[in-house]
Amino acid sequence: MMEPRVLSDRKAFDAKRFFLQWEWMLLLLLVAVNVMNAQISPYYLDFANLRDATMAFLDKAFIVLPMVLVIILADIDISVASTVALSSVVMADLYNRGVPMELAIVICLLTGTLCGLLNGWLIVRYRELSAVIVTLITMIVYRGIAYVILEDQAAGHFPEWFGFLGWGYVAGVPFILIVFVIFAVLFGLLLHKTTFGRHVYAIGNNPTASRFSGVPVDRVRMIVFTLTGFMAAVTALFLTSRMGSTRPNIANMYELEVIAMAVLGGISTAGGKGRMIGAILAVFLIGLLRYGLGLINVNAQTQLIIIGSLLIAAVAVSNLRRNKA
Amino acid sequence: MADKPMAQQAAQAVPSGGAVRRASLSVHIMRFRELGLLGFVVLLALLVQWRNPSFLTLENINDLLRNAAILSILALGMMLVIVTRGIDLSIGATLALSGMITALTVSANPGMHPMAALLLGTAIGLACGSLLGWFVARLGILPIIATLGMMNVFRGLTFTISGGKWVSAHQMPDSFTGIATGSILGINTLIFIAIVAYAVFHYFVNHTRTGRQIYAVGSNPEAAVISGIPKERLLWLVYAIMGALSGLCGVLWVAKFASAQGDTAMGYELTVIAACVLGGVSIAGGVGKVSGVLVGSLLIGMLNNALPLLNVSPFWQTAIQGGIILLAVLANVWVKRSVDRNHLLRRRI
Amino acid sequence: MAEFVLELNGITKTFPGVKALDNVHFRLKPGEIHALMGENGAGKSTFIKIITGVYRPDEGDMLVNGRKVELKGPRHAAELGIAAIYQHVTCYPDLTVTENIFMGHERVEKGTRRLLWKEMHEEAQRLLDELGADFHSRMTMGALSVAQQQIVEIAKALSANAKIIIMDEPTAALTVRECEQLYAITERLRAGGASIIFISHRFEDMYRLADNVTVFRDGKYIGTWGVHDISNKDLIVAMVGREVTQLFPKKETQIGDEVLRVEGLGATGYFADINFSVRRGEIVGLTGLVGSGRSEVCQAIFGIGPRDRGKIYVEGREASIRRPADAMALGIGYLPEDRQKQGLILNWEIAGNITLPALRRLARMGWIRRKAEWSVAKMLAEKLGVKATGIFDLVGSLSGGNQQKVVVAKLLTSELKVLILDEPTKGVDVGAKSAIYEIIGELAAQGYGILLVSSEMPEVIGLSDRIVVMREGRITAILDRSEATQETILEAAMDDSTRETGASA
Amino acid sequence: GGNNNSGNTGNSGASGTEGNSSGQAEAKDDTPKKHAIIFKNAGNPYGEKMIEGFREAMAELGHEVIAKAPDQPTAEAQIQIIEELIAQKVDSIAIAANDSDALEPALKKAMDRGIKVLSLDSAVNANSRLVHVNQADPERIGRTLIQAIHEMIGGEGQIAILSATSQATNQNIWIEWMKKELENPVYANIELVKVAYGDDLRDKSVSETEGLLKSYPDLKGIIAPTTVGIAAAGKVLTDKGLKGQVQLTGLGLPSEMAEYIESGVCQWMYLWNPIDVGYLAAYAADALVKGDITGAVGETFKAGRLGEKSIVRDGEDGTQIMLGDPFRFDQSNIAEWKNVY
Ligand SMILES: Nc1ncnc2c1ncn2[C@@H]1O[C@H](COP(=O)(O)OP(=O)(O)OP(=O)(O)O)[C@@H](O)[C@H]1O
Ligand SMILES: Nc1ncnc2c1ncn2[C@@H]1O[C@H](COP(=O)(O)OP(=O)(O)OP(=O)(O)O)[C@@H](O)[C@H]1O
Ligand SMILES: [Mg+2]
Ligand SMILES: [Mg+2]
Repeated sequence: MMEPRVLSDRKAFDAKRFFLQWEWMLLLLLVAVNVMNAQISPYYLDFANLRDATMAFLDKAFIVLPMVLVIILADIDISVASTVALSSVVMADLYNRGVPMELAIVICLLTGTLCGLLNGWLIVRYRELSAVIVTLITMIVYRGIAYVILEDQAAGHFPEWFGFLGWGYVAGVPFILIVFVIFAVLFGLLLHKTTFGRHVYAIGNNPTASRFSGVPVDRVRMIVFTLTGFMAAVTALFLTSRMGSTRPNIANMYELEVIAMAVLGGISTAGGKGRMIGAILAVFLIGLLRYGLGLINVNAQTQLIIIGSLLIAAVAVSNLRRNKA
Repeated sequence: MADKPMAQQAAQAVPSGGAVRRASLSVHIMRFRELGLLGFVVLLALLVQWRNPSFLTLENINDLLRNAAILSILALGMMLVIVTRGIDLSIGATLALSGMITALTVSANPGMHPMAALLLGTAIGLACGSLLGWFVARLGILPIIATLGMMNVFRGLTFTISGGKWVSAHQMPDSFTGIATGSILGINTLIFIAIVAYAVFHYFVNHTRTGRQIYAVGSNPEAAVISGIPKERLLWLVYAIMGALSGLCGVLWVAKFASAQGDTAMGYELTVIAACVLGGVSIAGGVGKVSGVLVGSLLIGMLNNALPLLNVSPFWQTAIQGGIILLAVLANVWVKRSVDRNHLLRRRI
Repeated sequence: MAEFVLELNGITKTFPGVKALDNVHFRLKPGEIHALMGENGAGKSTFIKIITGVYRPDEGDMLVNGRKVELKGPRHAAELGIAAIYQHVTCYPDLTVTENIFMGHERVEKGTRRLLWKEMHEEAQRLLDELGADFHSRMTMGALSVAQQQIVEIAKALSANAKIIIMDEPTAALTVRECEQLYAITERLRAGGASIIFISHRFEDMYRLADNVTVFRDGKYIGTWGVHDISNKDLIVAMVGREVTQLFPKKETQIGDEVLRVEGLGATGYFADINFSVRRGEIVGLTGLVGSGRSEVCQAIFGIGPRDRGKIYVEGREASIRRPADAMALGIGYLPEDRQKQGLILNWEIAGNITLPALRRLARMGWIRRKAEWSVAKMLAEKLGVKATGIFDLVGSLSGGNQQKVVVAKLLTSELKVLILDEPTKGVDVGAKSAIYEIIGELAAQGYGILLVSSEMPEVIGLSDRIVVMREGRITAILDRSEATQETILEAAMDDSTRETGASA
Repeated sequence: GGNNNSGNTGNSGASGTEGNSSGQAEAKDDTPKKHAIIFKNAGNPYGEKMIEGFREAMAELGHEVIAKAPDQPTAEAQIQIIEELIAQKVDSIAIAANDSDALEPALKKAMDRGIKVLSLDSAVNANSRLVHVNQADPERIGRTLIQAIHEMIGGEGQIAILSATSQATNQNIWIEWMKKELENPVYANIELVKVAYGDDLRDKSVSETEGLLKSYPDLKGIIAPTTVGIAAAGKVLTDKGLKGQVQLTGLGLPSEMAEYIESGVCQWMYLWNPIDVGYLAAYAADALVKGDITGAVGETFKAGRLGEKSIVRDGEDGTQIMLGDPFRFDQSNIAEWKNVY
């Protein structure tokens, strides 16, 4: 045989690579944003305000978590906002027709899950169509069904306790923040520590080789899209609770915001790359930046320009650094 | 090890006629794609006509084409972007920015020649597109991020420049709104511009070196670099073209509706992408035909035109629109699959 | 005219962590076919990319026709008349064959710069006909097989009127017939005045074609010889740095019970009536011309390709295999023929690639146990002699042969009974090849049933206990080790008359 | 949060008395306060004018103004803005709502923190505000529009309505009143054939108008109670040369409609003065913060140049302040208004 060769099984600590990681950049930006906010607004460092700030942007963050998986698969899901609308509308409509709220919530989660499952099924069954195409179409269809159900009505008047989801506190911490942290940890573990997560990365990098290696490619994709539908329904719960009522045009254009957060978090749309922590940092970065700008009453158009420029500048800087290294 | 007679034997074993037949068959299949979609469009048209006889009147077809013109021009640019494996989410914002600046300029100088207005809008779009192209090609920022970011920036600029105001019909000279209502050679100007754009694109994409190289870059970027194709320059060019077309459409849009707003064409990018996708442009890059994009835009234009004509509840419109698009896409897959299956059955084993 | 059309002196090229080329020299005479040989990872492909301007050397200079040049990029090299056919096909799958051939030097009308399609199609068709191709110039490149794509690459070099043509392992994906074709073409090119650099791991390629041979080892220049001035043995020593004794170490093994049997397997449009069996400890060779459907049969058995008729039995029991995981659970492993697309995740580490098929077993309740994973990866990578610094090197940075070893290692992570090896030695150097043969022999001795798909006659004949020959989707002969010769195999692979008698095992 | 607010009427009553007592204590307090106004979305000239009026009044009163509007007209974005304003401890919030119900939890939170909340232009439900500043009586708007189209088309023929989105509450209320007015036997010969939705998008409003014209070739009149819709319809009628054949009226900005009123495509239409709406809301906000009013029916306050205003009942349990009747714009006066708003 070949001369015996000894291979190292120790990951050499490469300081340069370690510190070039995108997440550091995000962390740096996050710190910078916080310092800046605290400097320019006397209200920012108020504990109650900071606590409430998270409530204002966390609703859509729930979808960012599974969207990370979707994008790592080299797919995309643009139907999420419509799924939010449909689940929310179904829940409200059922409740207004006399279904108990608890059951309506379960059906809401089920509806979202089903929407995700249908996306996944179409994508797997019709491999000729990419996820962009399928979800672009179901985006229209799900929103359309929401309109068919509620027409021009708003539905609401939920029981008092339902408001707790979006507005309540547990031991002084917003309930929504607690739930988000739990889901974030679960998704982080799922992606980084389990066979399922490894399969997701493998498929994103090379679906053919994954198939040949016995990775259940279709099943993994189905599950990821189903999870996305489920998390969209979770968002629907919190968002509906925050609004106290719902209408078919709820969560309009959320999909682009969610994708923007994932992508800013270093999840490459080319697939196979990125980490959960990056996306979570990006959620807080954009959320707190917006909140800070809101506190000093920067107008909407300037906010748009600032956030757009930040997105590009951050990525450009990291690209330049990487190219130099 | 191997010797000559064998090779000759093998060469004889290959039927000489088979190759040619196989080629013509595959060429046939490729044409079939657009034909299938076109068939779907025709079928839908007949169905609508049956429900509302005013659908296939000259006037309505003119309206339909006029309304689909802007969409179809934008879809051309988007096709090139998608062919290079990119996407441009900023076109709605670029369109609004160019429309707003042009409208403000025109309202300040009512004597301005419409041609100058068109050029101004196109130039603004070109500038926006070039900037984007620079981000994508030189800085290597993923198209989805770059265009998402610039979408916000352009939209914000539009609001800022207009100071929150709209430019209304009474501020626009007739010569300017005439861009959308006038006609050239008896054809409405909007439709005429779209026809010219399609002719130019057909030539550009199929008969020029640069056009084909854009497809090469989308088909295999690494190979393109190895064979010395100027990938960066082409990427830049593609976004610049997209920007210029958005700018042009900004002027057309404002002239057509005789009003410029900050939120003009918000979310329109998704409609344009849908038209491309329906027309068979592959998100994976390298594939997309001018004829397909035309049919895709027509289908969307037809849905927008026909649904108000059918007396369906307005609350059902979105769902029906989505359902029809889904059906069209699935029908295409089914046709393709059955052709593939026949192809396999015919193969001699 | 200068004495050498191409001369490179003292070329050095370093990648992060690897010195791929270290002060190497090379001289190419006009009208010469020059073989460049060396182990996997010796630096051959890197050297080629320097000549074609894809990489810039860190040190050293290059002379074309006696004049010193400093390449600015691939286009510059093309202008100097240098064309290359790369190891990994670099085509545009969505474009037509004609476009692939003319990309970069399209024919345009003077003045209008309009593309002259008709002229290009005709010229492309003429080139293809000349090369004996059986496909049309208007076809889409992606619809062609690897071998057909290779022909297009050659046509591309021809159409560019290149004076220096470089072929990096062009025969790796070709069958005997196609190799013959390629030899003829290459000789014709030389007769037309071109100089050719030819890289290959096959000795017969070199003997058939080359005038001179240059050997690299570990990025260093070892020497240049006239092909007939150096013995086979010495050449191997030059390449590997030691002697490789027996190339086909056929071990006598105990052949046991049947482990795999297929009956009446068929897939519309791909293959039909496939019947054969593999026994414990037996190596069954599966051969045939390119496109004869061998890979399709294997992939159908593995549950990844289409199949609409027939039964598969594993250890006598009928098996329902609908996806690769089913096959793997039953003890069937498949080594795919295209390691870049089907075998590996190129921007993953060696460890992750090796353990991917076995993740489930290396995890507890879905939770990956890293320690266990890494020790398995290290053990297998070392066993197969993967040339790298550690198991956390990226697979994409390995040379072709070492990548192949990683793919083989992936198979060995699972408890298998049947191994289906599809072209396991494609693009692998002699040293590694003999290592792989040895592994195959050992595995057979351990009781694995092995189905060996190969286009290399000596390999099939040297290793197999029985040989199944396919032709256009059907089995035309099943030959015993004793009756198998090149002639009998080729007869079955090409003869029309045997088609009705489809033998069964 | 929403959990510590019990029954609707109970809540408004409670906060009413609270405001009253503290209001009296603070009645002499003339220190500058922070008053916030939130419009539906940025870059809307109608909203800009409303904010202008709000600023004008606050300048007269010597208070600080925070004017905000989200980049998109959604309730979600307005909730976030309300949170930001709560954090800044403003004294009042005047909001033109994108959704009448969806802001309830957020606005209740604001009221719990002692912020006076009122709505203007587009109301929030009675639970989430102290008072609503109404630009015009919806009943009057609905009825007037029908009367107008009746006059324009000569009392008989088919008419259609081109609305904004199917979700827009104020549109829907106006349409309700139009339908009620049509029940009057005077309009026996008028047939409302369709309510179309242009979603306040130019392109969709145009296709919908074109669809109406083709599906109902005998259509005599279109009512579009939304600026984008009425302007789009005006453009279509102009381009198709249908002036005089199909009548057009509704609610629209004079600047957007000047072209079509001057050309006669639209003989006249209605709107109120958005500057005055903002101006009135500012005085109402100031009165609420000072404690001069609590939002109960019958209270009155001085609203600068608009004079004395009183609070009246709005539906079951809400209260409102009326600005006045919608204003009629026609060829005689459009020229002087088109450059104002
Ligand atoms: N882009 C790269 N980055 C880092 N290392 C590289 C890169 N390309 C090649 N190498 C390394 O350079 C060395 C030479 O590789 P090369 O591909 O030239 O070998 P080769 O002789 O062509 O081998 P084979 O016969 O297997 O194709 C190898 O160690 C390889 O890992
Ligand atoms: N006449 C034909 N028309 C169209 N496709 C064909 C034809 N003959 C073969 N093919 C397809 O072309 C591809 C070429 O097969 P391939 O070259 O992999 O041959 P193989 O015998 O399977 O194995 P190997 O690659 O090891 O030589 C296969 O997918 C086959 O189905
Ligand atoms: Mg090589
Ligand atoms: Mg094969």
